[in-house]
Amino acid sequence: MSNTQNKSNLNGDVHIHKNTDSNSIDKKEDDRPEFETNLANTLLHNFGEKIKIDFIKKNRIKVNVQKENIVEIAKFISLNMKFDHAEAVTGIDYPEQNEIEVVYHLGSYEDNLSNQILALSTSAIREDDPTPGSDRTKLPSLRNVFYSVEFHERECFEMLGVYFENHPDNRRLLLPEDWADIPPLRKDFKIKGR
Amino acid sequence: MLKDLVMPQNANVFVSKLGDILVKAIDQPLGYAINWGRIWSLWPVHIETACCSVEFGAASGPRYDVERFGIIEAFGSLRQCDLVVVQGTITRKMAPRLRLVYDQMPDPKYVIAMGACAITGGLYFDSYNVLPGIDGVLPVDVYVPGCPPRPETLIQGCMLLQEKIKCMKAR
Amino acid sequence: MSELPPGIKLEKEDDKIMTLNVGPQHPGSGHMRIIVKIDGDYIVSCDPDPGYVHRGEEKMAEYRNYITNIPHLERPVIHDSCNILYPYCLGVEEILGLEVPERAKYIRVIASELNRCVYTLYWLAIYGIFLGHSTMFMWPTGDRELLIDLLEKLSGARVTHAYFIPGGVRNDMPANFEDVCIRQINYFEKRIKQYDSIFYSNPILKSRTIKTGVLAQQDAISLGATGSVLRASGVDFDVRKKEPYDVYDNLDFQSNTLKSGDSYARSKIPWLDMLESCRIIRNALEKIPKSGSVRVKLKPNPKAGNVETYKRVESGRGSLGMYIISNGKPEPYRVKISVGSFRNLICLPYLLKGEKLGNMPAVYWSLNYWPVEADR
Amino acid sequence: MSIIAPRFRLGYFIKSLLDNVFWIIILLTLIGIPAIQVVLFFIDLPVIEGELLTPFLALTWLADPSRTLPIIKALMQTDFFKIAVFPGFGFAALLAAGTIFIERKLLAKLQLRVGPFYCGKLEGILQLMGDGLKLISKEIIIPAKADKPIFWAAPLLFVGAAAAFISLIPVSPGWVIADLDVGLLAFFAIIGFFPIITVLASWSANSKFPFIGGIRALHQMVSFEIPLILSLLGIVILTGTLNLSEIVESQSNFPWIIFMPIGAIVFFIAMLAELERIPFDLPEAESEIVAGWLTEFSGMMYGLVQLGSYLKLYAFAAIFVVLFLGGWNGPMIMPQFPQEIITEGIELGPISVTIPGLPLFTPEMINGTFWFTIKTIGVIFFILIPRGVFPRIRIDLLLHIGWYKLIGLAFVNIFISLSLLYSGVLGPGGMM
Repeated sequence: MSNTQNKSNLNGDVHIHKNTDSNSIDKKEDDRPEFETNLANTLLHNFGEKIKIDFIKKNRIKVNVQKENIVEIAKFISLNMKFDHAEAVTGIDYPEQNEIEVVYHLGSYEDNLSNQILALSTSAIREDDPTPGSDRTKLPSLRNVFYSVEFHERECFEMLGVYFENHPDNRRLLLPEDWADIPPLRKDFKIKGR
Repeated sequence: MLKDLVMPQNANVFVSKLGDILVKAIDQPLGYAINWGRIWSLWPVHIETACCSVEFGAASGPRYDVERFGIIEAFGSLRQCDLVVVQGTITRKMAPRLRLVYDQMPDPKYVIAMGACAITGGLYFDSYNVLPGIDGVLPVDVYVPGCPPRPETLIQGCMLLQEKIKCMKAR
Repeated sequence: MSELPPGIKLEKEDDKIMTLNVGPQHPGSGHMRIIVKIDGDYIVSCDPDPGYVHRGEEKMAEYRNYITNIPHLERPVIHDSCNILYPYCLGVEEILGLEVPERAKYIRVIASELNRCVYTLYWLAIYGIFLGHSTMFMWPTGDRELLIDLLEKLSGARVTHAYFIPGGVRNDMPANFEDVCIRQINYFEKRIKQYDSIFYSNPILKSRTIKTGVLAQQDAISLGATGSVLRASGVDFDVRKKEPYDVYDNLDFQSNTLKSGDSYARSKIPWLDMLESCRIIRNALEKIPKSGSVRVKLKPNPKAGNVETYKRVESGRGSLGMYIISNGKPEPYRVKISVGSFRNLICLPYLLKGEKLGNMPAVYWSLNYWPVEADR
Repeated sequence: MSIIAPRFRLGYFIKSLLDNVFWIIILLTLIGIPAIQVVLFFIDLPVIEGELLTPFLALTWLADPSRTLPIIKALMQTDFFKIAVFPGFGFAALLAAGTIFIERKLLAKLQLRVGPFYCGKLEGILQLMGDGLKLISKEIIIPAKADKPIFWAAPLLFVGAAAAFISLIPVSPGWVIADLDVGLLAFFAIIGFFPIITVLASWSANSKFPFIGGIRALHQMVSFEIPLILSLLGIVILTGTLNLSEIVESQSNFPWIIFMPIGAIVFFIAMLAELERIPFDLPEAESEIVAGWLTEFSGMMYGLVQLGSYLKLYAFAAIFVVLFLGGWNGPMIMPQFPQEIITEGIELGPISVTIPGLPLFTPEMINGTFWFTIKTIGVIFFILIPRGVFPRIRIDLLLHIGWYKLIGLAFVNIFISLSLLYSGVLGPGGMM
């Protein structure tokens, strides 16, 4: 894990960020780690157009899918690729693209996969004037696929207002019961004095 | 004249005079004694609010041992306690509960605000869910600064509270 | 329905089910509330209600630059502050492309292992008091001070060290640190071996914790448990072994696994880990380069490109991940802290269902749970 | 509370006390003594040494210290003194207070701490007084939906029952408040009150945690009373009496623990459970049910319950000593007082001092009290030690111990005593 490797990864990884306009995809196939590429190819092979590989680094893969397909792909990942639990569910607000990205960091306790993290990202429509739960900011819940996302999705709901359909328990988790403001992790929620 | 004095409506004058005498006779020594008792028997209520509780736990541990001052390790029911040590940040979810705990405790009760977060909000001055200090929630007796305060500082705060109780009028 | 005496009315059909609010002011709760429904002595359902210390760390991190984020990001677990800063530093180093000197890597490992012991001792102390064993509160609290002294020598602060910075550690080890450290660690190891006789071999403790709150291996995996909870269920997963960061792949240690998955195993794993930590510290003190710089020079307000990174380390409570997204500004665009406590919380309703009320503290605190960290 | 009073000084405190003493003396001489004279006219006075104790005589005797001894002796034989001071409440409360202090210090030493240290300058010996004064002056909160009369009465009943318990204990020959022929039965009757009081207290508080605690206490106490009773049957069989004083006298050669160690162990464990001590302090298990049935008690009500429970601790330890360890029996440490000193006085060269009415305490009484106290303190020590060593047990395991193991052991103990009786080794027809 020396830092030279990190640097090479940095140079070698292919990263498309939401804010960037330059989609200069210079694929340096040689620098890509082999095992991770195979994993990504398995996904590409099965789903083809439905998924988009964001980047492949050492031990890290990020794939981007549409929200209609996420349950299907997640089921495939959990059953066939043995990623058995979710480490984190992160919601990221992009006001300029008018969407909220939700990233599932999926990990595995299988011996050969245990250093891998597969980030499965999807995005929901963002409303400028949110009413959490009853607006268009909705995503299908992965709770039936990965049992461990239950609390993470609850947290994502209250922090960003992303309602997870078919989630059994979409209640508030961390915020006070009388929270009446917009969800706090949205970018238009300003904290004191900033 | 005498008949006027023993009229029932004047009886309360006698009672109050007697009361004054009794207060003068009993209040002072008893007040001293009771204040002395309160100084050496400050039982903290078991309420942790944030990360300063780690140092509070360390303060009741073997090296610092607040039991030397009669402050036993936080225990049991709040009905028997008389000291709230607000151990750090008070969030908006916690504040009503903290007030509820304070209201349920029997008089006399004292409050120590432990840590910068409990005093002004500290590091979290701009957080959306943190109260800027607990002055709006509880009447604070002693502020113990630090983030988190060392156990020695907490002990010093307790000793300051003891000094303060000494100067209080016992009820 | 038969006649009821005046003044008593049956509110619902299941009126014999009693709802208990365990917390936030409760000697057996910590900084959270557990809404427990009991039928007689059995827990019917349990609904954890965290968030009493939710301080908005992730939002605050978006308004501070990479360096000023350090002090407040360590506050969720001030007694494990090195380990929570570890993934942040690793992540920022990857974003900024910094290379950490070899000596700093070893110092980081030493500090992080010391801090793990500090955390575990505090956790063990609370576990003792939850089970009504007040001596087991005092002994670890006292022994903790030894290691706190060591960390204080290293960093200058008692608990909130802010010792790790992107690109190394804040300052070098003091002159005679290695000798003092070896001495303290030897004494400490002797001392924690005594816990076995007063705590882990205690017949009452065994009768209370063995076969209570059993988490089967398959359930532990699907619930996404981590750290000691997972390893007590027989899954050998330790980030230090599986995805070694810094110099952990040069060091000689093993990850401890137990099969039974009950509260006893969950409480014993951290204790075994402490012994392992002592080994790691000794090993690292042998292998550490005797001189060299301990940090790289940072620009005052470093900026990064459009990069995202997910780094994880093994903290006292299991795998601790930080997901940092940078968008070219001095501040991170988004910081997500994925903590072991929050991940293990989901096991609580699962484990407590059907248990006796008397088992609640034994099961709850054996999950290696620190509410402040879970709330962030 | 915000009014600033002058700083506390010991000098001010003593001055205010002296002020009060001055006024009391003046009021007493002006009003008190005439009033006493008037009242005494209507009261039957005791006869001491053939003389009627008139107030005049009492005052003259007060002037001569040697002549006050008979008065004190007579006073010491009254029921009031026995109940309030020596074998009764005062003695027990002193031992109980010492127990609390020693418990805190002992526990602190076990845990590598210091314990109470600064209160009272010397190792914190006044700590308990501080706690007591604070508890007295603390506000008492009655929950709004509580059953108020019962809630008020419960702590008083608890202390009352504990005090009634104490009245059965023979401290030294003749020094017992109630020397009942059915003393052991009375003991069982009194410990039967505690679960009732506990349940009343917890039920009347109308709160959830006390309720659970009370139910637990009921389960625990009721299920441990049976092994408690059974473990004592062996002694009753062998001595043939229920009178506690006679049981002590029967142990003048050897304590019963030599022949019935199993009974003693069963009794000790059941005693820990009855006393709600760790590891059996389930009714007050703080990590599960806050403070159990004590949750809603505040101020002096809590103080009374604590006092009651420590009185109970003393009483149980004393009963253990009386039944198994031989009570007041022990080697004589106090020699018999020489008769000639009592009659003729002490001669030191030319000076001879005559002290009539000596001694105030008989040597038997001093000796008995000494051995009794020593043994009781030893037993209390053994009751306190488990608190530092054991965690709390669970209620179902506890009931399992009570119903399965202890009752079986108690029966074994009964069989041992029966075999001893029929083989003629011990018992009414045996060696004894």
